[in-house]
Amino acid sequence: MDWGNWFSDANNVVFLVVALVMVAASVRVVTSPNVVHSALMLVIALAGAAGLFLMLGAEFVAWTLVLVYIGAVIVLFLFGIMITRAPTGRDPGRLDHARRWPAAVVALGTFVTIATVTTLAFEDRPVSGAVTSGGDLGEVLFNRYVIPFEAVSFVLLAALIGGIVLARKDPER
Amino acid sequence: MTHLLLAYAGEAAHEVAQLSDGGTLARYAWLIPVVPLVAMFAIVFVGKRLPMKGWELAEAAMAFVAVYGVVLLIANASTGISYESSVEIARIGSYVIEWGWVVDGLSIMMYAVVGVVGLAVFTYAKGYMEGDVRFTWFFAAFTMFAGAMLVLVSAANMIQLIVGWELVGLASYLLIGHYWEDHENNAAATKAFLTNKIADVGLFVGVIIIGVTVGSFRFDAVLGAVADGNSALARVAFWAGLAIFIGAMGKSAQFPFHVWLPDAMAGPTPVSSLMHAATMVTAGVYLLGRMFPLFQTEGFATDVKAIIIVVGAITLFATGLIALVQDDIKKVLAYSTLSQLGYMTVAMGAGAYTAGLFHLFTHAFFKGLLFLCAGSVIHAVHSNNMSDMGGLRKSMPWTFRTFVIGSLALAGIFPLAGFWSKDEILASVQFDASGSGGAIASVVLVVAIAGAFVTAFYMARAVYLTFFGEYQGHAHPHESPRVMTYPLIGLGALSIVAGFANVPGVYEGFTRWLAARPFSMGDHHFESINYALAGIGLAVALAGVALGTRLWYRDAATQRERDRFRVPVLYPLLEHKYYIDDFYLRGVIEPIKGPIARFVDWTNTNLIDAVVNGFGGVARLAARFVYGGLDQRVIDLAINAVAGGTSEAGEALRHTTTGRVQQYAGALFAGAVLLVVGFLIFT
Amino acid sequence: MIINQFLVLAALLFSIGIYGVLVRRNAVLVLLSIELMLTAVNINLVAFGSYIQDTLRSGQVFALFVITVAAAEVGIGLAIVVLVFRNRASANVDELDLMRW
Amino acid sequence: MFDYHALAPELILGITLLAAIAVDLVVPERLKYLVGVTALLGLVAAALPLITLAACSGIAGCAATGPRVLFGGSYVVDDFALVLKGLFIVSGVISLLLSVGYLESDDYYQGEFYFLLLASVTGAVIMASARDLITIFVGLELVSAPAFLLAGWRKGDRRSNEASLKFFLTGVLSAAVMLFGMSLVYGLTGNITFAGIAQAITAFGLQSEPALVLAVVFVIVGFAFKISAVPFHFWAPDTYEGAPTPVAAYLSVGSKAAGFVGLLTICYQAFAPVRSIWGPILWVVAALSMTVGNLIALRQTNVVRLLGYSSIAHGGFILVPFAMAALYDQAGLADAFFGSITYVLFYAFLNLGAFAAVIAVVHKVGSTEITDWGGLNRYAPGLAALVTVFFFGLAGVPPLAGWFPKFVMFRAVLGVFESPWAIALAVIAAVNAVIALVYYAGVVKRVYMDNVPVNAPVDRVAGRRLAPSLVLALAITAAATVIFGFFPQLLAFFGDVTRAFVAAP
Repeated sequence: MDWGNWFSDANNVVFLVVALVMVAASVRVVTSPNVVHSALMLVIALAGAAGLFLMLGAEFVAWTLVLVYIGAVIVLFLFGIMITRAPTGRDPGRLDHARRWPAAVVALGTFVTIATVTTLAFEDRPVSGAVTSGGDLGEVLFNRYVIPFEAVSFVLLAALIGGIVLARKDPER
Repeated sequence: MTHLLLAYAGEAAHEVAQLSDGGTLARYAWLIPVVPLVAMFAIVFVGKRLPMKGWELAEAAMAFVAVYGVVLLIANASTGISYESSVEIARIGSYVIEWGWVVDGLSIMMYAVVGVVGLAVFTYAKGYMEGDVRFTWFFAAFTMFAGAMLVLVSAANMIQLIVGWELVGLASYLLIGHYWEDHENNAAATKAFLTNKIADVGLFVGVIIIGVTVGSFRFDAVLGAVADGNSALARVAFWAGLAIFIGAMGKSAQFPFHVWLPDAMAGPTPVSSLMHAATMVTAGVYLLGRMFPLFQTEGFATDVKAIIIVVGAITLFATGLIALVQDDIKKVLAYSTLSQLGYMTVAMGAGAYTAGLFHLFTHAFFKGLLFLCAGSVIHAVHSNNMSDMGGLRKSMPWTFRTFVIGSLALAGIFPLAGFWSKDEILASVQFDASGSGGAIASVVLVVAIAGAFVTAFYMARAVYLTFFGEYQGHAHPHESPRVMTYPLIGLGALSIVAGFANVPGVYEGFTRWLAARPFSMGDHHFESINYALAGIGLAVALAGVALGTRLWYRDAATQRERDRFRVPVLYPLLEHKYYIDDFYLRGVIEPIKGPIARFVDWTNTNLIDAVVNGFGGVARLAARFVYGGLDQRVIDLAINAVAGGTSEAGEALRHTTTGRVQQYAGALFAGAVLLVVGFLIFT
Repeated sequence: MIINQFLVLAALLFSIGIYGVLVRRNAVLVLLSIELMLTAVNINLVAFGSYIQDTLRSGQVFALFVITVAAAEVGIGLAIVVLVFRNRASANVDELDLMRW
Repeated sequence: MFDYHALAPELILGITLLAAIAVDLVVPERLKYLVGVTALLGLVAAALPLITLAACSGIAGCAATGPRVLFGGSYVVDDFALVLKGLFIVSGVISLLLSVGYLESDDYYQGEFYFLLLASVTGAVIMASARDLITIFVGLELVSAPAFLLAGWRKGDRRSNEASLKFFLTGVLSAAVMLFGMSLVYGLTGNITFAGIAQAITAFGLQSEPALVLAVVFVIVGFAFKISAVPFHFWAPDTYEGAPTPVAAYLSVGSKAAGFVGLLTICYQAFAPVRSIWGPILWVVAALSMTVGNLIALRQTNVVRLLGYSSIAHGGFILVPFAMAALYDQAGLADAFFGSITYVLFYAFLNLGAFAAVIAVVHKVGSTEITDWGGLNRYAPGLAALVTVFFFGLAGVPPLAGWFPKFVMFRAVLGVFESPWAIALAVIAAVNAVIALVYYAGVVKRVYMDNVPVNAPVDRVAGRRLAPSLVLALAITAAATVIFGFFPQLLAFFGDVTRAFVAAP
């Protein structure tokens, strides 16, 4: 492919910057010795993903990601971290296994396999950044995907009810 | 009654004869397997409340089967019957699973045998099992055992046959393990079950290959395809035939699947009797008989016959030898059953359908009898070991007389049943050797004749050690009650006369009975008695008896003493230090330093002994080797190694479940990626 | 923009997530790593949606469902982690070895 | 507008879910079983439209016959879906029956338990009709998410905690892998409906595309996890052992069957043109599952763990007909499909029965260690007989129901016995059938032939009565095991009607 052409597209430069930030943040998520830092780094990675979604015209998905994840899930995580009193100091030995190298090999192997196989399949075909309106999405969601929509609401309900039962402290026990 | 115009399957009846459909008698033959099974349930549910604790139900069921079977046999003897009916119970696509019943020469013979022997054994078991804590349970399982065998025999299709086949295995598991308080009996039950199951895999694969190829599991469809020369079936016939023979090897305890049968002696003696005579072990031979055209028809599984005959020959000789060194009287009989099953298998391998099944027929009576006698003896002396017996002919006259009859029949002494059937097998093998069997069959013929000698030899030993000499046991032996001796007498009478059912050239009823089937069996029938071979067979049998008499018909202080060879030539080389000394003392040192007169005297008194003992010694040594070296070590070791290896593999694998969830996750990724990469590399 | 740049990024995030799942001892951190993997999936879905120019917006709808389900899973996961923590005062997954073999 | 008749089972289940919450909120603590009753009624009510849908052509005012295709092919109610929905509802009912007594015997949260179980069954019912990636994914999550929670329901028990966490982590992880695969499928084919995917694969000539291989394997991983196929099985024994036993029963039947539904619909429909990819892969997985599951089961001392490993092995048996898919013609393919479905149907009753028997025995004996079960027939002969029936049934001893599915499985794989791979797999399956018998018979042997262990806690609990609901569950499953053994067609009929699924491309 022609890297010159690729760089001349401002979108690609933005992509590169965002991607680098995401990768760096992700690496910190899995290596940071501080649990809270890990969670915050995930926020950055997710924000980057939201940015990419915007570039791809998926505005609704992007904002959902921001609201659901950064607004709710991360807060949940932070609560979890605090409740379980996970170590927040700088002591990587307590957070990681000694078996980092085998894990790295598995991860690298997976990456090489996936990346090779998928990039060979699609080569350098372009993607458009045409914006999808929320209305279009809603239309599809509530017609064609109404069954999974209802089902997912039951998943959330089950998570809520079951989660409360499991997480609450039983006074009599 | 409508008559079907069908050719008699056999060669014996050259003219086209009419086969009857059996009328009402055949249409209600489904009752034969059903009545025992119903009786079983009845015994389970109400047996304990009945005056005889369920025995009467079992006995009634067997009486019904015996009467029905004999009536069918008589009807079949007058006009051949060939009837078949099926009820559909399930359907897989185009494949139909049915429950059916076959009433033809082969199945009628089996109904009669199972019924008659079963009736005798069930009657006897009333006395034998008296006082057993699980009396009712025993008869429930026992009735199921007989019922399962009848399901198998009556099967009109291979699926039903498998159902009966498995039920027989399950019932035998329960019965062999009847005295489960003893751990060894458990192990024996499990061993029998597993050995059978492993062989069953063969049957299963064979049946499915045939069923899929032919498009039906019915025997008549399969044999019809054989008769029509179905080319698709011909292509797979060798493998299917081999697989089916492997299944037959399991139930009929052919080498190397024979290991379960001697251990299965752990069950009560009536179980052994029924198992060895009419049910279970005969199932394999029956299956070969049922599928016979597949093996006999040119272009199909004819090549398997060479394997069958060799396996049969190995079984008949190797296991016969082992019977020589057993002390447990039931084990002597068990190994003799193996040996006789070897004869039946040899006959099937030689293409002698009638001869093989005729031996099954006669063997059922005298082997059932022998086991019941052994049970009677064991009942009296409270020991299985012949070293605790001796001299019982005085205290147990009826047991003694019938045991001798059974032994002579088994040994093949004229004119008892075994003589006729064994002779027919020898003649068939000789015929095969002159035909397609070639050199292999010639060797097998020699082995079979040698086997006849061994048979007579070990039966002589059993008779002399048990009933002659001085009683060595502790309990007070007494004749068994009449409920036990009457079945002995009945079976004894049958052991005498059963052989006359088929005397070539004189009365060939049995051949005609068995030939009443819609498809040609293509086996050879003899027009007359083969006097030369009959003479040889009788001669070696008499030689065996004579040698046995020479060796064991003597008194001594202990049984161990009586059961001993004095072999001055062979033992020093091979066996015992004592004999080495003896050899030096009597064979070398004394003659040299003693006077010539003593040397001559020694020669006179000992040379004949030496020859006789030497001959016996060779046989005995071979038996030791086969039993101690091959059977107990190599084969047991192999089975234990397989079992142990499986278990060890399980133990090793189980440690992959470490409890660590991240290792599970790692395995998940690694598995996924390896599957992808492996697939991409290999395709 | 070409499709491959998104695919490589997604593969990278996915693999980093795998690494995290395999090395992190704390259950919460394992969960965080799994979120990374799901983000990779979402990037794939949205990028493919744009690449295909799917009139049904299946890619984006799929991503929405993934996000929602993931949120529910986080709730469940944290409830379980809290439960485990209460009984054994630790949320380390490599100490879960009462049952094995 | 929507075809409400076709969606009636799901609608009833949804309403029942809400009703269950409402009942749970209003009834006092000692009446919590009413939530279970509500769930039970809902399940039974949801089964009724299945019957009317199946018999639809004969009902006045019911125009549609044949498969009802909804939402542009995303949701299809055909015979296959109806049969599987029926299975899920039945296994849900039996699981509920197993739970009632179990929950009341100790201090558990009852109302929520029934709600979650019902939610999981609802997910499975949705999966049976799902014909696109989104619906099947969400359905699968609705099956799994409540199950994760239920596994941890014995809150004070650390084993249960562990079971839950392990199940959850591996579950979410495999879902992530599956989603990655699904995203690739979407990208490669531009479709998410199964029919569209199959068409696109043929149209774009993707049959030998490495990326599609990756996608297929990753998607299979997600379902293989659910059916606990080796090497994605590790969670299963740990979770079964730690989770409340009725939950283990549900996981090994309902949830597992849901996994098979996903695998069946995706493989036979979406990936129909690439049978040459998933066939060999599932060959490996099937062979591994049977062998590893059975070998490890040989060495188990805990009966629930033993059932866990045996369920892995049964999963392998169910996968056997998949393995030769690449070589089948259309009729053979239908046979293979039928083989897997029939195995699932029979296995459901047998395994639920086995778990019911385990729950009942544990109620009497107070232990899941096999050694403690020694001599059970001395003091509980009825239970000993039931253990025998179910364990021999699972082992495939005729005339109990287990023989038929094994037979169908063998027939499917030997349908192409010209291939050495088919022969090899048949031999592996046959050897495994023998191995399985060893450990099943081992348990039965202990029950009948061993002495009552001296230190067993038997005396303390021996007098306890079984809950009526448990007795009912035992009666249903035992009757099924015996009756379907003698008349397999009664159940195989339902497998038979699903053949059309394969015929329709």
